[in-house]
Amino acid sequence: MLIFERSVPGRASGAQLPPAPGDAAPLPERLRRQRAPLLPEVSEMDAVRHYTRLSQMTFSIDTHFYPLGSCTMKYTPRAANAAAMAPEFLARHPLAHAETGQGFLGCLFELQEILKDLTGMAAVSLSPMAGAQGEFAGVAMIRAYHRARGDAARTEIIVPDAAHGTNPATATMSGCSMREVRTDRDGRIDLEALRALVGARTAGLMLTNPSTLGVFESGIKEVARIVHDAGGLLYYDGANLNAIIGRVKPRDMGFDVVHLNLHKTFATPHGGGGPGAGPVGVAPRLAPFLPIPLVARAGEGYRWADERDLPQTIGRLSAFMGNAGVLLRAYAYARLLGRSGLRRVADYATLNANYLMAELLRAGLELAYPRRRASHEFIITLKKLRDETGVSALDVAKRLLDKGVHAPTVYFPLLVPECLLIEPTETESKQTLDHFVGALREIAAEARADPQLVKSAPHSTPVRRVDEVRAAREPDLAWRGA
Amino acid sequence: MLIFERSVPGRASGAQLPPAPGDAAPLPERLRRQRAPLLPEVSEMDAVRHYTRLSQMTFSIDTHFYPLGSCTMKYTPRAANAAAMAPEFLARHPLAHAETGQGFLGCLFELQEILKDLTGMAAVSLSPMAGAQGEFAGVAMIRAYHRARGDAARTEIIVPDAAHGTNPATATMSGCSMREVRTDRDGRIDLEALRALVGARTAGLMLTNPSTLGVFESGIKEVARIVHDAGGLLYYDGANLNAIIGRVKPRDMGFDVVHLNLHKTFATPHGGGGPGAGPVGVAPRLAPFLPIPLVARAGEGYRWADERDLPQTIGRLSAFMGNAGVLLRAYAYARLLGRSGLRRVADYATLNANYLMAELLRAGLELAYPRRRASHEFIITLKKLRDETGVSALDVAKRLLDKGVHAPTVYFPLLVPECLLIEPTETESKQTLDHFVGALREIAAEARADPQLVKSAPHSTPVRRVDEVRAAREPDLAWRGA
Amino acid sequence: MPFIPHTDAEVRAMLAAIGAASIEELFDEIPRELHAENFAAIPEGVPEMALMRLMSERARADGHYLNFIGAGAYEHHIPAAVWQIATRGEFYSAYTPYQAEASQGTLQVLYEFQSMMASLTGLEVCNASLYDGASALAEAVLAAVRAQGGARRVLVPRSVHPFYRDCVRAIVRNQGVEIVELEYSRETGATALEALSSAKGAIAAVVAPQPNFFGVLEPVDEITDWTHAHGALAIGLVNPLALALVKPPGEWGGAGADIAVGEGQPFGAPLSGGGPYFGFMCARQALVRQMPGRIVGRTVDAAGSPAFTLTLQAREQHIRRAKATSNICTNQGLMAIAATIHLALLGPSGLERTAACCRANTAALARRLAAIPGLRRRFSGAAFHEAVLSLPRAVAPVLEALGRERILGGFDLSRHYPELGHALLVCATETKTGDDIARFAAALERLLAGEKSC
Amino acid sequence: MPFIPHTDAEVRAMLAAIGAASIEELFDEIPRELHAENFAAIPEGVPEMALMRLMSERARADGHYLNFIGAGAYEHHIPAAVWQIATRGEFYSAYTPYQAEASQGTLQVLYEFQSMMASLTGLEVCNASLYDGASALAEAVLAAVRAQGGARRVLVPRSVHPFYRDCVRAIVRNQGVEIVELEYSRETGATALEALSSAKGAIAAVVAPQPNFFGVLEPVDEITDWTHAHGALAIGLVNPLALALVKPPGEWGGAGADIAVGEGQPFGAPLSGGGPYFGFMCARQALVRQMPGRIVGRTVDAAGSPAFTLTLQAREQHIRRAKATSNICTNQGLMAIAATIHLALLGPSGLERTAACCRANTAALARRLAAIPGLRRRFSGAAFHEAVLSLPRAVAPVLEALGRERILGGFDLSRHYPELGHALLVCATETKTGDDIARFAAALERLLAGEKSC
Ligand SMILES: Cc1ncc(COP(=O)(O)O)c(C=O)c1O
Ligand SMILES: Cc1ncc(COP(=O)(O)O)c(C=O)c1O
Repeated sequence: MLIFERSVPGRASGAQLPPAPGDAAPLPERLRRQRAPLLPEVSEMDAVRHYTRLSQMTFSIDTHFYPLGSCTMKYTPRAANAAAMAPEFLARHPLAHAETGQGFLGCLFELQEILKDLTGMAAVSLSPMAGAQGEFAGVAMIRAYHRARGDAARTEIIVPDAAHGTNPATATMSGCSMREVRTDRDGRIDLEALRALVGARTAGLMLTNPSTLGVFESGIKEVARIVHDAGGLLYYDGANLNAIIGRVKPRDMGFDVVHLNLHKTFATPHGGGGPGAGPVGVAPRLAPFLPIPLVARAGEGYRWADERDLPQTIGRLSAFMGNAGVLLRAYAYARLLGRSGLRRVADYATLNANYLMAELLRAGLELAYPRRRASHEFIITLKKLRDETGVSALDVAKRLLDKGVHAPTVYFPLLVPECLLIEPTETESKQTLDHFVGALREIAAEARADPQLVKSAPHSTPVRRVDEVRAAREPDLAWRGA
Repeated sequence: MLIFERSVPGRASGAQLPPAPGDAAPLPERLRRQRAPLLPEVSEMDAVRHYTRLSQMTFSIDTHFYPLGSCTMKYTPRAANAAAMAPEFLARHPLAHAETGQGFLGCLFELQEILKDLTGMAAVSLSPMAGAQGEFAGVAMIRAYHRARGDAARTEIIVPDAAHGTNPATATMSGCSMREVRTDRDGRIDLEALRALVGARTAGLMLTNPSTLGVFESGIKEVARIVHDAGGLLYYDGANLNAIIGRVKPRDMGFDVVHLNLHKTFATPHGGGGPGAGPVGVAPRLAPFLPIPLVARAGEGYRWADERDLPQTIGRLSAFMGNAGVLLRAYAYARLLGRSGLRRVADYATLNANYLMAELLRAGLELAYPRRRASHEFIITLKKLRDETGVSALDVAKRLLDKGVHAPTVYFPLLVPECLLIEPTETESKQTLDHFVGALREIAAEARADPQLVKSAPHSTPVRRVDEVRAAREPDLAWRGA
Repeated sequence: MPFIPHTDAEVRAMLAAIGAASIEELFDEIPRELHAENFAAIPEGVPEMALMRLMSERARADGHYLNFIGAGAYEHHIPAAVWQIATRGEFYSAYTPYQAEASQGTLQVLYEFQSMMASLTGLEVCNASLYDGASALAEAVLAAVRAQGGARRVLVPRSVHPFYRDCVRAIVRNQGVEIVELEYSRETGATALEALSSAKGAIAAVVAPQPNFFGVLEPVDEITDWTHAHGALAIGLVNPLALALVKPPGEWGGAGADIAVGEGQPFGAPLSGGGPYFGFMCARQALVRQMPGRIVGRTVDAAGSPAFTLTLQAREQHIRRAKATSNICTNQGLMAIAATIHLALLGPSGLERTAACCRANTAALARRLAAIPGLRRRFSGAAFHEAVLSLPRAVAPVLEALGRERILGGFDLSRHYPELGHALLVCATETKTGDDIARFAAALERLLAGEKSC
Repeated sequence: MPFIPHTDAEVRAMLAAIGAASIEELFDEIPRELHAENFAAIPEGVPEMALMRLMSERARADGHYLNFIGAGAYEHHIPAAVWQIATRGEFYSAYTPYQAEASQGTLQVLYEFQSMMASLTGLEVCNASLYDGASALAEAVLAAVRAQGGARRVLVPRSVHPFYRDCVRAIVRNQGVEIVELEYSRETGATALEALSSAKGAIAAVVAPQPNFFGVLEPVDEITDWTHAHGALAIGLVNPLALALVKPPGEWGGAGADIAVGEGQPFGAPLSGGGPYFGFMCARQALVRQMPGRIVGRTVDAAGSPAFTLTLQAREQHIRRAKATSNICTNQGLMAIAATIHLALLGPSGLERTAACCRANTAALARRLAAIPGLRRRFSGAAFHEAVLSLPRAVAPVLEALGRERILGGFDLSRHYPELGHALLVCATETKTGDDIARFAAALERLLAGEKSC
């Protein structure tokens, strides 16, 4: 039932009404709203009950194992939320002068320093509001760099075939064209193909490492050499940093610019789709182009730095300071874990992925890259199962919901048929991983014994399989009244 | 699955460990604990997931209609919780000197004043921690009063047959004996019987009004006269104040002492069983006996008052200040509603109960007191249904759970067979009440068509009907290891 | 080990299952020379207890101020229920609802969000949030340019928030979109209609802010009609709270604006130093395939019951890749959830009352400040809830002095609008009382009278 | 109307269904003269916005203090997860779990609570909470007297918290139970074993605090054995946190204490001005039918699956009425839920480390303070996490002066233990750092040295 269907004309949450307004000149008739918006008229309890019950209809890290590959669904410390929701932080106006916010600015400054060290970069800007905006900032800086050197022809961005969709989309957003480079059967970039692609139009290459194929690009130094030699720059998509955090610095691999997904690696909440934060770090030659604002030292304290400090900046990507509250949560997380704790993230994320991979292999599932180590994630392909039983990766994903597990990422990367991209993360226990292996084993058996059971899954969720085709064919995107 | 069953030796929530302790002299061997307690060893995420999921297995006001008679399950404003959980309030040590807590004390003092006005009493003590402790305080004051007058023989407490169990239990706790007085078929105290009971041993009479039969004792002034004339005092059990708050002052009915259930009338949370708060208010002659501490004025500010101010006090009922945080929530509630809002509580609680009673009658259910108005609650009896179908009040209660409604109070008061005591409260909407009527109508039909369906209910809860007999016969009260 | 559940015994068992001797060995495909050891700039970890103390000390250092700054971020009452529910683990710690059956809660709330915003703006469709108001405006500009297919010139009034204009430029620049700024009337503070007519060449879109950065209400009917007459798309940039009182974009001019975007912060997002807030974008049905970002649709499940799912994903980067409408992936879902709860708690009457209070309080504040000798109100146009005042001397030192009295006295316009001289932008939302306004005015009057040198 | 959903139309429809002309009419069975109109002392209602401002201003007025008071209520780190989960609506706004099937969540948590507390105290059964530690001690005294059937005299050491003794007296007095106090050794601070032997007549029970109010560890083995030798029941009064380090009541002496009670506040309850906290009571199996309050049991459902329910209700007031073990009904359920989450998050290692930190920090504090000229440590006994110091002058003015420096310097013992002279009880839990201790000591030293007159 929609909140609108609970609405009764004239009902209201009385305690939320402000006092009667004082005098103001009436609005000119032609500017005035004539019909009230269709907002629900409910009591406070109606609203609380409605949204509390809806929340219960949602899988989440706090309730379920959620091995969604590439998304790093790990435990989101409750303390980080509490710390960021201190009343004084919440009350801080973004345009209040810096003297009134030294506590807040101090946290952001220290976060910049921590991210610099983790990535090996010379400077960091915290302002991008998610990974994709970090990517945009990175490519925009690359273009600004080439342009500043008078090299305006460099407008091609190379991405591997396995790249996340945001990479090619970012190339376009930045006014570049996208060239795709193949990966080989072990998930490595085909160096010959790369050599053939680079040239005077090459602005740069975007790469995650470990890649979205769940393997480490061990030829990364050679990749970097090829791109650099051709005059291009290297962009590191930090969505997979969880695999190597505290162990490998992207700068050391030859990258010139990096974004981090704090809502992945730094466990800030995903919130059902956001907010995130996608800070960018850069090598010295890109530092003049960083997006503003930055936090700078000022004597004992801190101040904002803007275009007056960085006249070559690519500019502002948000009205104020990106997702500042998310940054506070990431800072809290970094302080809780510290240097050794951050390194442990990579250790145990990798251990969990390799263990799960080994056990699934043992359980008879097929790996996409059987000759490789898993990074923090890995891919299984259900092509054989589909061919034999008609049960697809999607069916298996839906059936997993019945077993109390959120499904892994399905059908991504696009080049592996019927794939599940599985990322357990470091915060899950062996018991949970073993349960997952058991669930997949059961589903495989069900697919053979009673494929219809799996194909009609899920059976125990608040709704049965959702008709997505109808959703797209007859879009119903907003309620318009009964 | 119990949290203990998720435990793995050596696992821990690392962020919760304090730093390594400094030096202290080792504890003498004979005082030292030898075996670690059986506490679960889990990760922070394990614990968060376990308790989050358990919470989802609980009906509550925030998720369900909860018409539990005598319990006043109404909406618990979220703002009251937020206000009471201000960090400075939470950090306040109860023994810090009063100068450091004027904000806290100010709230308590004003709450005392509000409760005085609502009850018509001369003085209020906030310290009792629930209704039953308020009752104890009240009866202890009555005894202290008689004793102070040299009248030690008064050790009998009269309660109506319909009284809540805490009333007779309180009489015993206070070293009194209990005498029961009958009610007539319209739920009124039998005045003849009362006259016969009172005498030189009468310490007092305990009464809720409206009573737990859901009707107002309209002869209350006569009741008071009989008891007072016999030298006894009148105790008002405020559990049902929701019915008359802001409309009738217990003092005006002739009561000498009253307790309020702030966790009922003032919407502080029930918390799955508590904490509550049971402040007591008294007529002038009982004021010297109030339990301590009280909050007193001191110049512009406030201070604690204790036995140095009230040498005749019955004493302390808790180590510090009762359930101080609950009192803050009640204060917040009182300020949100204010004078008119509190009166509206009675209006709409009464409207809802009478509407529901009328509709249930229309739906064919049988009222226990058909000739009376409902107060904020009323009783239906399912005796006929049970006789006809074998379906009991308990079965109906369980079946209601399947319809998404918490069951009303069953089998209380004890004198009405197969009864449901139904209290909708003022915060529920007409739609919810209509849904409830529909649900009971459906269940009555089911009882006739398919009694087994109702007798084996509930069917949709996390567990099926719980074996309470086995629980009591083979008590398993603590986990002792696998 | 914070947040890591593994015991030594388990690690050994897991390594044995893998067939590796150590965790170190699992990294053996990474070239040796890439293994870094020095992370000296990162402090060692602290227990939660120490972290909470550190953070609350930092928070307290930032004190409590009486705030009269608006300028794109507004201090509003947020019902306590909003964040108590929005931070429930199920909402807080879920990912984007890719598996519809496992995320009906989030999906339904977002559908309700889209419905509320569509109705508020008077448009037909809405997405499930963008990053913030400024970047949403940039996305609207790009969507309009794409929809138009030819012209790449977009007119943006200078009365739009200066940081929004910066942000739009930063985002659209690389795609060859040209932003042309339109002057405002120095008298009314609204966009000068003459400025429109002087714009040259083919135009893809025109942005109309309502209210504008100065709080002034723009002649949106005229701008919209002019825009359509010139074959361009009209983009409304709105404070969504103002829409409780002012005509929604869907009704501007003869045909209505084509797109409406804005900053959602006034609906349930705490100021929080600048974010997270959320942007929204609503549009006419015909433009839905140009919409960036997630969209939730209502459909049915296999049993025919109503159900919700992400839809029209062929617009998005994970399907369309280089041809997507935007690169946005993660958006501001939780903020949209909070906004939905916020709006349900306020309802139409609460929203209207809140907006009216903001207008009245700012009017009272402006009246009171304009009564201070040397101060005057700058613009004559009808306003929503900001006001520009001319001061007799430089604004920045005055704001600093007020800050020392724990008052945030407004936003200094002199850097972005030097032509206005010593101009101050102030705002008093429904959170401000008559006493608050009196305190501010008294402090300002004292400062200006007393310390001639400041 | 705050929290009332009714519209005028609905009220009319409902009255029509009832057959009443007005709401007023529904009160027609209440005699006219009882209708009150004057509630002048109650202010009119305020919106949530105003309430929150008022309350947060009051809270801020109570400031932030560096706290060294223990004396029965202890400042401990509480993991953020505890109250974020405990205040979830399902736990926060449920009633006592009367309908087991609808309350499995609450019931299971309480069963886990009982299990944890039983194991900590080394006893077999535990109830689902009592009001607080002091009233729990009173209930234990009553339970013991009932179980004994004859004697009504109970020995309580003077080293028990004075407010606990007050509370016990207030509660048991009317039932004719006699409390006899036992002196403590002026040297060690522990109960003098000689005091026991001088007790006259038949004794129902003896209370042994561990640690006692002075933080000193008592000779609990000897007290327990003496008690049993005299046919009485031994009641342990324990700080449950101390049980991470010290021998649990179930193992005291040859046979173990019979009952253990205490204040649960150190497990997840914020100081909060004195409550809500919770009392707990554990006992030997044989005493379970004397137990007051709710008890949760594990059983099965109709399908044979594990399930939980309130049990042994024949002890309780709603069944047994005047013959119940106590009148307690509402208890402190939510605090027990929070304690369970707290204990699960700390685990055995966290709990032990916390207890050890408290001991070490208090030891360090006592050492540091005793180094101030004129101060000395009062007792020689082994201690948990409080210490008594003798001051060279009256304590109260010193505490007030420290308060002005935002330090809460401890609890003044002079009123309750005049024989100790100017004695101060201090406590430094795991929340205190070396710097905190140094700051306190420096302030105290300065005060005592400087202002001779204070
Ligand atoms: C590999 C990769 N790159 C980029 C992104 C985009 O990040 P965001 O969703 O924060 O914009 C993602 C997120 O799913 C990702 O997995
Ligand atoms: C009529 C009545 N009196 C007394 C009480 C006891 O109140 P409490 O549970 O707060 O001790 C109750 C509670 O259920 C009640 O309904």
